[in-house]
Amino acid sequence: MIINDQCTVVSQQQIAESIFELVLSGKIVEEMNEPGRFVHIKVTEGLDPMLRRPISIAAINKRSNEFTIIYRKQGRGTSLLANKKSGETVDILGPLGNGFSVAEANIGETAVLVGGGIGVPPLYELAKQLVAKGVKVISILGFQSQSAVFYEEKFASLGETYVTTVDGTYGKKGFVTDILGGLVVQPDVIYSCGPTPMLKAIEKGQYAAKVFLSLEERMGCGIGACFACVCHTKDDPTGHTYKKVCTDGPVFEAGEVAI
Amino acid sequence: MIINDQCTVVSQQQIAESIFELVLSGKIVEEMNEPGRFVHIKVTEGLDPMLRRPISIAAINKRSNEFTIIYRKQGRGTSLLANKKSGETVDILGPLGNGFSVAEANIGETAVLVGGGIGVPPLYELAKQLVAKGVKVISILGFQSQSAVFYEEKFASLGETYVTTVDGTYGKKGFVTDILGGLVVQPDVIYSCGPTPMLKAIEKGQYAAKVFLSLEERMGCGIGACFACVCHTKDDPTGHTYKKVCTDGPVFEAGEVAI
Amino acid sequence: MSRLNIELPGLSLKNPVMPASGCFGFGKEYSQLYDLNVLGAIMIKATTPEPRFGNPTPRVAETPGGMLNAIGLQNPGLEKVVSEELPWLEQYEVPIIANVAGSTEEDYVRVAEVISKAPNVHALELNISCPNVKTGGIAFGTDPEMAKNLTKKVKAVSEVPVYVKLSPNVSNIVSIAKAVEDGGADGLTMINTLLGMRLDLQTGKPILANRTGGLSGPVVKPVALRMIYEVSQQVHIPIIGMGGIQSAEDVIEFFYAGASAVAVGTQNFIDPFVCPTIIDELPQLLTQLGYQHISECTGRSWKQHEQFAYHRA
Amino acid sequence: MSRLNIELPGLSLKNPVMPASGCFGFGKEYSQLYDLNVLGAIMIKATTPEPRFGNPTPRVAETPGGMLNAIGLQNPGLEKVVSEELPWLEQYEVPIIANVAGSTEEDYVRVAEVISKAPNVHALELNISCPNVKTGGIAFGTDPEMAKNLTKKVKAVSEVPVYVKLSPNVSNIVSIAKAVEDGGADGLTMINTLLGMRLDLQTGKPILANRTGGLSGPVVKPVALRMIYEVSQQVHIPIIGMGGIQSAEDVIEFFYAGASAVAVGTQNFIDPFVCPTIIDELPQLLTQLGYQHISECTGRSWKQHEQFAYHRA
Ligand SMILES: Cc1cc2nc3c(=O)[nH]c(=O)nc-3n(C[C@H](O)[C@H](O)[C@H](O)COP(=O)(O)OP(=O)(O)OC[C@H]3O[C@@H](n4cnc5c(N)ncnc54)[C@H](O)[C@@H]3O)c2cc1C
Ligand SMILES: Cc1cc2nc3c(=O)[nH]c(=O)nc-3n(C[C@H](O)[C@H](O)[C@H](O)COP(=O)(O)OP(=O)(O)OC[C@H]3O[C@@H](n4cnc5c(N)ncnc54)[C@H](O)[C@@H]3O)c2cc1C
Ligand SMILES: Cc1cc2nc3c(=O)[nH]c(=O)nc-3n(C[C@H](O)[C@H](O)[C@H](O)COP(=O)(O)O)c2cc1C
Ligand SMILES: Cc1cc2nc3c(=O)[nH]c(=O)nc-3n(C[C@H](O)[C@H](O)[C@H](O)COP(=O)(O)O)c2cc1C
Ligand code: FES
Ligand code: FES
Repeated sequence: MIINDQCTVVSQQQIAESIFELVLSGKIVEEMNEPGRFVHIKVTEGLDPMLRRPISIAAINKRSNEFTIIYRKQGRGTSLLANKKSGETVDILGPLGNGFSVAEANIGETAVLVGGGIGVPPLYELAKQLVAKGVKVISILGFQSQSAVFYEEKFASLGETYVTTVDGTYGKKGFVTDILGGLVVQPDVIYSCGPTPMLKAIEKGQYAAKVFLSLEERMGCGIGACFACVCHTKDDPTGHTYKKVCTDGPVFEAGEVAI
Repeated sequence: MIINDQCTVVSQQQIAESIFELVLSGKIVEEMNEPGRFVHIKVTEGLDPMLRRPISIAAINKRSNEFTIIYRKQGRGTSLLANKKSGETVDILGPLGNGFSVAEANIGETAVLVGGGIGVPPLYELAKQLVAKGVKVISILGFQSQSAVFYEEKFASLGETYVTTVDGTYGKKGFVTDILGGLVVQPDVIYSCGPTPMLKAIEKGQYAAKVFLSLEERMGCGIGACFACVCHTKDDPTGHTYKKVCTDGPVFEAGEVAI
Repeated sequence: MSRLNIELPGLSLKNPVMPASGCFGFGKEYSQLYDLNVLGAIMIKATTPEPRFGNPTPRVAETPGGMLNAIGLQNPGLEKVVSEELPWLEQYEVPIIANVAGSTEEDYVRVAEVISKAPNVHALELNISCPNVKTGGIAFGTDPEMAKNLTKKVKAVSEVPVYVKLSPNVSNIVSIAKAVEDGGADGLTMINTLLGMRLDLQTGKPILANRTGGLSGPVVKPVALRMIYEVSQQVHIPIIGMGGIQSAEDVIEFFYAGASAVAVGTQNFIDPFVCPTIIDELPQLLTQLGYQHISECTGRSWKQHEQFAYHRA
Repeated sequence: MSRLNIELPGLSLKNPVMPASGCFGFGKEYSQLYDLNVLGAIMIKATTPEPRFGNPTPRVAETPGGMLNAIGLQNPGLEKVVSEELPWLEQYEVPIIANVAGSTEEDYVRVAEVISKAPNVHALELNISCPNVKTGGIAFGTDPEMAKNLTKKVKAVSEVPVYVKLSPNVSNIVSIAKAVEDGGADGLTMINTLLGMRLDLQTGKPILANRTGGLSGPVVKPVALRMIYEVSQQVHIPIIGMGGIQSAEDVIEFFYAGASAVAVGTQNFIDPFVCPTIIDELPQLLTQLGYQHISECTGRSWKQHEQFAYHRA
């Protein structure tokens, strides 16, 4: 169920250049299960800024009633969010959207998780759930530069993990697809989240039979009512059939929508 | 000189129902001398609310580099101000306006200070300065009700002090003018600040040769540039001569402007 | 005794608060969050004769204290609205106001004729003010003659009262309002969005794919209030007011200006529970302000001026 | 090398940032706070033939993210502006743009004729868009023919270039802009305030004594940008843009939309140092965005679209 919860800040820390990890607690955690869903955040009371910000759920901890989000401080909304201190509250609407389906990967199969920049966070909860299920996880994480890298160890503790940086200051220089193309094992499922060009390349590369991609779009309501976030379906790219990123997505199977 | 200073909250406390006393420190205190002037406060960064709020200076402490304001929490601006905690900063523009002239009362003379509600605060710094100069001060403070009374002891420590409440729950039931009319001594100067009907009554009553009244008006700039706060002069009540409350006032001599 | 019920042409409202068109889809999403029966009415998303995809994305952009949208009237088309969306809404005891849009007079007439027959559609809202489509829409809303003619034609076929939704992007809102009143409109809804724009600092290009979009949210409130104030003194049909409403206090302000009911748009995105919250809070606010019934607030700003003028005469 | 200097009809600006008319008085107040020589120009308060007191108070009201004003063109009158205010401003090396207002054509012509002779007045700003006076003002600004005729008459007597200040309260801003261009305007300034209103929750009455007032501040920015975007593509005269500017980033956004210089109004009240701050920050922002000179930003939003269309052809 979607609820509006005033969550309490458990901790906030900067984990890379401009990247913050925020742990929140609240009863909304009871509603969180599937990885890859998101929350819609009102970063401050009042109208400056006015709209909510969509941010993926990066980790769910049912026992402690906590969840984690990881975000890049860029505009006014995320900058204000980065000022929140332990004990303060944050207005959260969620959980929203359709996430990554763990059911698509069978026990013993290999899932490759491909994340780019702030597309990495939702893959972490996914990795945890896949591993818990008994799926082999390989993670490929792409960043701009060494200073932007985060969560490598966390992913590494769950399976084979590769890091690429565009400028070569850390890991392998280049793009995640360079690694993906060179993998020895054939992935059974690919789950990916990141910038659109990356998602396009992954879709085009047909690296696996089942590929799931998490998209981004500017949002209004976040719950399917405003038609802000629609995209065309792949088989009707100029027609009037559509999917909403906020409710049908953000995760789609490759080939489902035009990206 | 008018400066824009990020002052630090030294302390904030509620001193009566909806009435807050906020002590701030900053180099702006160096610019503060005359009582009855005001500061223009941006209660929060950003645009919610957007305009500054004019609040009188209630006390100046040169030694500790601190000043005090006392305000009623009513709308969004003062409500946000009331949330400020020690150590936080407040954006202050000031000091602004023409205040009460201590020079108008001579040593040994009697000054009567008449304050109504949130018109009381600026009279406190005035009382201190008059007493320091050697002027005898009588204070008459009017409030709605017992729960709204504040600073009685502070004024009492500087001279004879009367309190009236509209509902009679504290002090004398009625209006400040009831006391003013019944004073045994003849005041040499009256200084007053409070609601317009009160100021009108004081002006009309001609209780002293010299009467100074502090007015309120909705403000834009607070520094004389926008023409938001003008009032007609008494001798040309429908013409185009005018005074600006923010720079010519807020304190005017009775008979100067049409109130 | 209800202190909030309002009778308007075609509409017996248990309270005067309803979601605005385009900000509530066809109700399904919000029905997951609360019981839609609490609402005074529902203004559903604009319906055109054929399905429309609308504009390319990005379709929304944030502005200081508001937002721009350029959805472009995306909707599943008349047939599907009548066969699927409206029947689904029948489970609720809430009158539906159908927002009618199109590119030509024929479009409007066709949608009005069909949709006004739906059992739960109690009124039409003629959208002659959408700033986000190239043809029709706002063109009808800025020319009094066109507005009047369209209203007439739609009135001729509609089985329910017709409210006309006015655009604020005009020099003289009163002349448009009077024209549609002349054309037979039963009521007005106002305002639609103000045409605005944002540019991306990095690229220099418009943030919205459609370049310009409709401004909504708290920022438009003063403009909406002014227009309702002007229009309500010059027409004899009721006004459903909208534009930046966020709270029960805002609702009262719209009533003071001259509205007889209100719609809440953008704020649904920020607080999806805003409509029920406002409905809950109104009675207490009325008590605080000393009114028995919310209808006492309608036009209080200018009705008092009239009285005042009268006393002086 | 300056990266901010701009040449406009009558105006050699060392930088394109100036305070907007009515938000800076005649400069005296702000001169206590900083050296006015840093400014690109100064737009002084509207001047009418005779002194005006303006409207009763309250004259300002706050709105979400903006403010309403109904000053009503208070000013000391032509004679005093020419004999006192302008001479005082001569101590600064800053071109003055005189805002010309009135109730009749004759008023405008008289003020223009006299004030344009003042040595430091380098351009006039014809205020046909003040929403707060009963006669004249906005009437001229909403009717293209009237606007054109007035522009012609003022041009005939003015010794300096004439900029016409456009009202946003119109259905079709382009037609007004083209009309005044036809009338001989050397430039445009836009936008003036949007007409708005607020009501007092307790009394039900308008907060402003004048009932309605002009909306300004960040809230109007998207409307200003949209209008400048539309107009700049249709006229051949430069635009000085204004409406909600608070920062160097906002200035660039106005340039992208099509402005060649900008004015800052309401923000002076909130941050009296905003003009010098923006002027300081602009060069660094240009570097960050990769521009040599600020003039490269003008019209970038649509100039790029043109190029794009061209490439596809
Ligand atoms: C489903 C989904 C999940 C996301 N998950 C994450 C995450 O886990 N971590 C993270 O750092 N970011 C994530 N984003 C992107 C995040 O929403 C934006 O970075 C954020 O909204 C920017 O807000 P701002 O105020 O800092 O920027 P501003 O530029 O000031 O925002 C202005 C407006 O544009 C919108 N906007 C700006 N960038 C984006 C964007 N990339 N996508 C959608 N809307 C945008 C804002 O929401 C706001 O309405 C996600 C986006 C979506 C759609
Ligand atoms: C020279 C001067 C000195 C003042 N000194 C004090 C003081 O020492 N203590 C105190 O409690 N109050 C004082 N006031 C009144 C104080 O400015 C208002 O109470 C305050 O601005 C209300 O802001 P708000 O956001 O709480 O209310 P809101 O009603 O939300 O304010 C909305 C707008 O109206 C303006 N406004 C509302 N009430 C007043 C008012 N009475 N006078 C002027 N503007 C108003 C606000 O500044 C704001 O622009 C003074 C006013 C003036 C002009
Ligand atoms: C995303 C969005 C979509 C809208 N779609 C429609 C629509 O389809 N038909 C219509 O008449 N108005 C539409 N509107 C306008 C609203 O109904 C309303 O008139 C306007 O937003 C002002 O109210 P608000 O400030 O409360 O949002 C839309 C507004 C928004 C924000
Ligand atoms: C208090 C006030 C007074 C104004 N007076 C004038 C005026 O005399 N002449 C004029 O052309 N515009 C006047 N304006 C309009 C401004 O010059 C400007 O066009 C408008 O406020 C939009 O800019 P802003 O949002 O930066 O304030 C006034 C605006 C305000 C807020
Ligand atoms: S954000 Fe409103 S429909 Fe997706
Ligand atoms: S508040 Fe601007 S002149 Fe007084």
